[in-house]
Amino acid sequence: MLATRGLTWRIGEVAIVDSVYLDLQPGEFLGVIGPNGAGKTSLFNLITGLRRPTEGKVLLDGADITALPPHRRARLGLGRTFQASSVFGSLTVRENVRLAVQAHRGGSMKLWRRAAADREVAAAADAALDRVGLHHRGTALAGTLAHGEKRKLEIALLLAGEPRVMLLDEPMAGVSAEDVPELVSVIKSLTGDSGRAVLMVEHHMDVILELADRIAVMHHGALLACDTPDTVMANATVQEAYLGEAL
Amino acid sequence: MAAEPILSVEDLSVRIAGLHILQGVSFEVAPTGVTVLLGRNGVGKSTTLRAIVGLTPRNGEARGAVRMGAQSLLARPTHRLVRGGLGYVPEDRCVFAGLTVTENLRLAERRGTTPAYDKVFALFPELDRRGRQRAGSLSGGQQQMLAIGRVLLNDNRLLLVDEPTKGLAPKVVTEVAEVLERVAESVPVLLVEQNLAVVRRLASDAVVLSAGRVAWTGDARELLLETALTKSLLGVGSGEVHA
Amino acid sequence: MTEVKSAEVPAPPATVPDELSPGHARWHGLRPYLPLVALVVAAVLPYSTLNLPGVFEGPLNSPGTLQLLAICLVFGGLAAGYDLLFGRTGMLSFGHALYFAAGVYGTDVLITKAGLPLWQAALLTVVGGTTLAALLGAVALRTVGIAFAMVTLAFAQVGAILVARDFGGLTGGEEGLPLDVSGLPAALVGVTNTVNLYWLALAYLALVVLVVHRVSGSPTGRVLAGLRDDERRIGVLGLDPYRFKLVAFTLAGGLATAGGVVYVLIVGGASPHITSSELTLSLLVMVVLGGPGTRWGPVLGGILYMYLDHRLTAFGSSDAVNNLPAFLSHPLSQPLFVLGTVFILAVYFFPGGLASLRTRLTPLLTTLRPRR
Amino acid sequence: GSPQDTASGGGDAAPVKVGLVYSQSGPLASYGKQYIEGFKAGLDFATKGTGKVGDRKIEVTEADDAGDPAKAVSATKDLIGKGTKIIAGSTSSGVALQVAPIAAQNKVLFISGPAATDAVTGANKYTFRSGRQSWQDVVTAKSFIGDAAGKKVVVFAQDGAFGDANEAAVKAVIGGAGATVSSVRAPASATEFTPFASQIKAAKPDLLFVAWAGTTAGAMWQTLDQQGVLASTTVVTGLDIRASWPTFGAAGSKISFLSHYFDGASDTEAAKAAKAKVAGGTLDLFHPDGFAAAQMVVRAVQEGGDDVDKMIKALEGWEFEGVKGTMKIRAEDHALLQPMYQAKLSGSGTAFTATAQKTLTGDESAPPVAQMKG
Amino acid sequence: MNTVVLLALTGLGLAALYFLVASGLSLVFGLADVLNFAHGLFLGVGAYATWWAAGNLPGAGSDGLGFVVAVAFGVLAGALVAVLVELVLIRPLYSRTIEQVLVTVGLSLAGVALLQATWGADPRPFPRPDWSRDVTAVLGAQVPNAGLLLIVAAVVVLGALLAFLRWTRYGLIIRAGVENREMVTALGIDVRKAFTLVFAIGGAAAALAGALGGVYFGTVSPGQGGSLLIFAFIVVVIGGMGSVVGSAYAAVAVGLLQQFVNYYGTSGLGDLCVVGLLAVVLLLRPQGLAGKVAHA
Ligand SMILES: Nc1ncnc2c1ncn2[C@@H]1O[C@H](COP(=O)(O)OP(=O)(O)OP(=O)(O)O)[C@@H](O)[C@H]1O
Ligand SMILES: Nc1ncnc2c1ncn2[C@@H]1O[C@H](COP(=O)(O)OP(=O)(O)OP(=O)(O)O)[C@@H](O)[C@H]1O
Ligand SMILES: [Mg+2]
Ligand SMILES: [Mg+2]
Repeated sequence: MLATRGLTWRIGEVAIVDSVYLDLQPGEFLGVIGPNGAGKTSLFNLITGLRRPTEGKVLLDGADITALPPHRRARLGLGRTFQASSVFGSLTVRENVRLAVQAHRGGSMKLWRRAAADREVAAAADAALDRVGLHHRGTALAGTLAHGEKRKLEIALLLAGEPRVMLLDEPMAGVSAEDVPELVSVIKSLTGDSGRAVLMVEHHMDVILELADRIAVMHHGALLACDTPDTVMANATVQEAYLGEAL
Repeated sequence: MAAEPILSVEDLSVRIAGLHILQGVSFEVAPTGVTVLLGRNGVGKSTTLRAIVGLTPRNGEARGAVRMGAQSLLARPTHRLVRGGLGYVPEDRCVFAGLTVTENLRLAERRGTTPAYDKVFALFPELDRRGRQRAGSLSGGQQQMLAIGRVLLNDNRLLLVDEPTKGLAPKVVTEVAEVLERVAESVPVLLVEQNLAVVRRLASDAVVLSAGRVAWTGDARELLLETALTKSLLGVGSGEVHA
Repeated sequence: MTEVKSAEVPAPPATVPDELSPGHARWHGLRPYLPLVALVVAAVLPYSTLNLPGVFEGPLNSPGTLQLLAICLVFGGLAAGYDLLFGRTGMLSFGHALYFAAGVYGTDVLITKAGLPLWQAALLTVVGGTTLAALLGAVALRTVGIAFAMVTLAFAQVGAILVARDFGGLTGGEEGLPLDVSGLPAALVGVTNTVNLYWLALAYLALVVLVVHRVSGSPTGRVLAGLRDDERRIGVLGLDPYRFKLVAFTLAGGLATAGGVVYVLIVGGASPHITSSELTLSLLVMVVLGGPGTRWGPVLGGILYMYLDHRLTAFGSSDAVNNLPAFLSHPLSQPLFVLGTVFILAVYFFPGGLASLRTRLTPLLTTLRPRR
Repeated sequence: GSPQDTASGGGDAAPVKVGLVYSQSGPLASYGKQYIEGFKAGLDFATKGTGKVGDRKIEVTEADDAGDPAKAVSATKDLIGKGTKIIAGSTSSGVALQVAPIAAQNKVLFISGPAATDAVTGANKYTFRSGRQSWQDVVTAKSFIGDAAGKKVVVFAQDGAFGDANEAAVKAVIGGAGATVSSVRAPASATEFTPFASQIKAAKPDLLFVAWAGTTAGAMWQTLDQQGVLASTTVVTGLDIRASWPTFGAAGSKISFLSHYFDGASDTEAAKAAKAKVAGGTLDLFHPDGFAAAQMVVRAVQEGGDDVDKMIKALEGWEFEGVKGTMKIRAEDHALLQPMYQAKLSGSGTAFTATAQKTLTGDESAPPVAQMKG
Repeated sequence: MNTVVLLALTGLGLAALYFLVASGLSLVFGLADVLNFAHGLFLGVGAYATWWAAGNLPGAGSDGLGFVVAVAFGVLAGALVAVLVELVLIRPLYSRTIEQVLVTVGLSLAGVALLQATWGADPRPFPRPDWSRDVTAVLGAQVPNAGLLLIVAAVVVLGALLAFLRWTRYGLIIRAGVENREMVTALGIDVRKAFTLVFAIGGAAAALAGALGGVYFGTVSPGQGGSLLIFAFIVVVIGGMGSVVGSAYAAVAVGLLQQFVNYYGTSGLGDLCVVGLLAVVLLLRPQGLAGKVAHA
């Protein structure tokens, strides 16, 4: 479904992302782990078009999308969340999600219709909010949310766009322990049988192990391994470079 | 708590933009070891730390009393507090994106003390290697290292650390935990942390916040041992800790 | 009072477009009609002979007062249009005066030099100004932030230089170009018809307010609000930021051009200082004075600014000022001194602009209101 | 009430309303100040201290336009709306040009003030002027070169209408007399004049005519002096208000000035009367304009009462003794024919004196007759 | 040949003037993140204070040491006013960019009007040493000494600013403070002092530009600062916000361009070219000549 072919991003001489070949099958859940600074977020930026690769290609459903700007890729069904929450701070939580729904459904270039009148958008937005459990915060300004709540809103924004390929950048970071299971189940439900694929960066190994079909390990920008969880966890290099001795 | 507390918070109330976020929070921080501040997202942990260092936002106000020794903290400007030995590592790392790593560290030097670069670089060799890189282009984990490293350059009487392991690789989490453990041998730490494994390893005392009030204070081990208590306060069984 | 903080937080007006947040239930029935009431009141104002000494030179329906009000209304509309860019989309343009000037000079030149009838001149000008905005916007929007502000400023500066150069005697250079009224409808000419100009200005203001409010309450408006917060995010949601910004820029440019058409009729000529960057800066000041992104703030800001700008000259030469000791009367007789001081004071006394007054007064009103 | 109310003129003994719209603040405030001082002195002079024409008091209302035509238009409409039949003032050309049509549309008398633009002359039949126009400056400049035939003249002027008008006038007046005229133009915002000075020098003119107004004049003169332009040719320019004299610095004594007016240029009855009334006892560039405006107002009221058409008739062709001497309102286009002066500046530091070299009579400096436009 | 030399040197003189105005602006704009529309006022204060001192201050005059004293007084006055402005007006408004615009615009209007109310709108002759009115022959070109004085002053100011930013800790504090004031305080630094200092320096640079501009123009008038300001803004932006070196390059580019185009082209073309340069630079390199690439 999504594939990268020798994706490389250099700044000067340094390869931040180094010749990465990835293949994501429909319905697959691919976890990405790797030490801090391995280039995971950078890889996401290349895939979603926020950065242009110096070499290599990004393919979606076999078509080359390397030259497309971010919004074109999003329209093709590529959605993502950000590591540092990036929500529309001066809009309410509900408006945030409605905007995302509307962006997905089209009809954003309607200058003379009342936005609030679109019941379908409102309903879809509320559904997304419900799914991440933010319904009660609907009228709060997104900028004033606590950190964990912003993470949930990020996911709601992603859900609203109903993407076929989802890139999650550390969705669990900063989420309180209690809410982890709930979010895990939300993320789990993202793939299901709908044929959607997920690429998720996460440092919480238990979450990765629970969700991922395969795990890709990045190190110094390169793909160290990409295999089933068991194989990856048994890999000595991974143990040494990433996991260390568990607490 | 037998020994005199290093920091005591009494009836701390914070209002921001008309919202009553902290509603009479009182607790004490022991003069040694790690006191951990727990609670779900949005209960006001970060707000508490920020109120202590005097960083309540402009549209808010903090009332009550915060004392370090005989000194009252609330009315004093932040930079004075910090110079007086109160180290603060904020939640969002807040490294200066436009400055290089070295410049970030140099900025943290305090006048009249010798900065302990050896100590910091020994803990985070990455910072030494990336000295000339702009902090904004560091990865999330590297930024966290920088944020902690910045504070450790100086001698502190008390450290306030807000979710230091957020977004860190398991290996680094372990490292950070070790660092904090070692730091805590000489300086008391007030720590906000979601990772219960880290909490278990470090914490001696615990304060649990719930909806802007203190729900529980006491021995951290006791809290984590009693499944029922953990469940009711933190919403997780102590077994379901991710590591 | 120790109730647990509620999750339902009334949003501060300065940051959320009203259209997007639910208002108080009690107002819901009435609020939609308030603008209409205001419009009707403004429309019948010229029938009033009310005399407000000190506020206006003559009674409300005297030509001088109506002329002043007409100018104020046009600027209320201009400021509201500029707010579509600045307050609602977060684009800081320093070249908005260019499109206003295009309206003024375009109409003036087409009528005076080319001898076109008013409606043709106006139509051509508005189309031309809007196209100009679309073209220049398409280039300028390749940049963001301060760079964008400066590129727009540069374009406007070119306009100013061209007007000052007076190519072919078209613009009259620094002396300006008086409007040739011989071909205009008689109803728009002469002091006795000032009231018609007033109504024209009012219609313009109403149009701008309607457009701005419809647009910002529309799906597009929602995207514009999103752009203001995080452009990158909008892109990742699948929307092209550039397109939406260009639409806002063009629309605002078109509204400003239309304002220029009305203005030239009111003033009866074009003069080069409307091309200056200072005018854009004043627009910015008007919006900030009123409260960016709010429903009525920019309109009020524009009206108040122009009112002060015109009336302070009279204040400066009034006896009240002249009788003061020299160290007071000298500065106070400088209209710009008073205007500047008002801005500064406004920032400290009405942060968030005039529009925040209501929210700031609400607690006061609630305490004053008898409890039921 | 009605949607708009406009007061109408009063009866016979009612005071005559005169509106003065001029710059009290803004960049031209000092011109405005001279104008109003002159006007008051002139009113005093023409009404013999009574402030009345017959038994009707002249009631003067002043309004500040701050140099902004839009404000001037508002103020004018306000005054007209209140029944004022005579408007005077307009310190700047932009204001004069936009107020003139308003006067015509509403059929009130308009007497433009210091505004120098030629376009006011013949603007419409309701518009008169109480000051000189650019053309008269240029004619005066021409008097410096004697026989123009075969001479080379360069005009150095600002971009824009003021510069255009001067250039056109020089081409017509001096060029028409047989000189070849070229021009060097500079943006009004220029701060560095070396390129222009070099261009002028390279042209090697017999006469340089400079039309420059604004705060950069000091720098401009200094550069012309430093680059040797002033030493190499005859340089003519208009003499600005007294306060600007020191800004000529050393260049001042090397320039031939044409002058609209300066203290001591004339010794008429009116000048004496004006001197006595003006603060400091020193007349300046625009005192005569205000003075003449007042004289014209009094004449208009005397002969025309409340009837604007009669006022116009009374003014057209009227000859009177103003501060500068004999002035004549030309009937065809309402140009104000008046004496003009050649002057020299001497002194140093802040103390400069101007002395008249030659006086041109009103007829000698008369502009060509303009077509009356409306 | 000597025309080229003349144009180049006078162009550099003009560039030096632009740089002097722009340096303070750039500092305040780039480092303290304040779009200071009142910069022209600081300029005016410097010019008028120098003018006043030369006539009234004992020890000061229009020549020799007296002139130096007068300029020093002007610079001091500019710095002082800037500090006052920062303390009273700007300090409560950091990170509220838009309100800052309102305040600084208000200040420039009110300040210039105040100068005009006090000393009138007309230009006044500026006290200056006699040698500054003369010319020096360089390769056959008669170069005005005032222009040379400006060039020297600009080089000195450039060096001093670079030294300050590079070798003092303040440079670092200021740059960090622009990003996140709160966090700078949380490192134990009184960030407010640093920002006051930036304003003081900016004000002093502007005042120096005002005083030397007075020498250059030979006159002083209330609006003088404002007219220079637009080119100074252009210089700051072309150079890259906050980059003093960038401002220097940009000033030279703008000064020379204006001078040569005005000579070889038609009038007004120089200004158009400068504006065109601005647009082109920004479209190709939105961060300006010396600016760094913005980060996501
Ligand atoms: N614009 C940039 N300039 C220079 N270096 C950069 C830039 N962006 C990223 N880097 C470097 O690239 C590397 C990869 O960064 P990235 O953010 O992708 O890491 P990551 O794997 O997401 O780490 P983390 O888990 O800590 O978030 C880091 O070393 C970072 O410092
Ligand atoms: N500037 C602000 N304006 C309005 N509300 C705020 C502001 N800062 C925080 N809040 C609110 O205060 C509450 C507590 O926030 P705080 O950041 O202290 O929570 P926290 O316990 O640290 O949560 P987390 O675990 O997610 O970091 C939240 O509901 C948040 O929305
Ligand atoms: Mg990352
Ligand atoms: Mg927190």
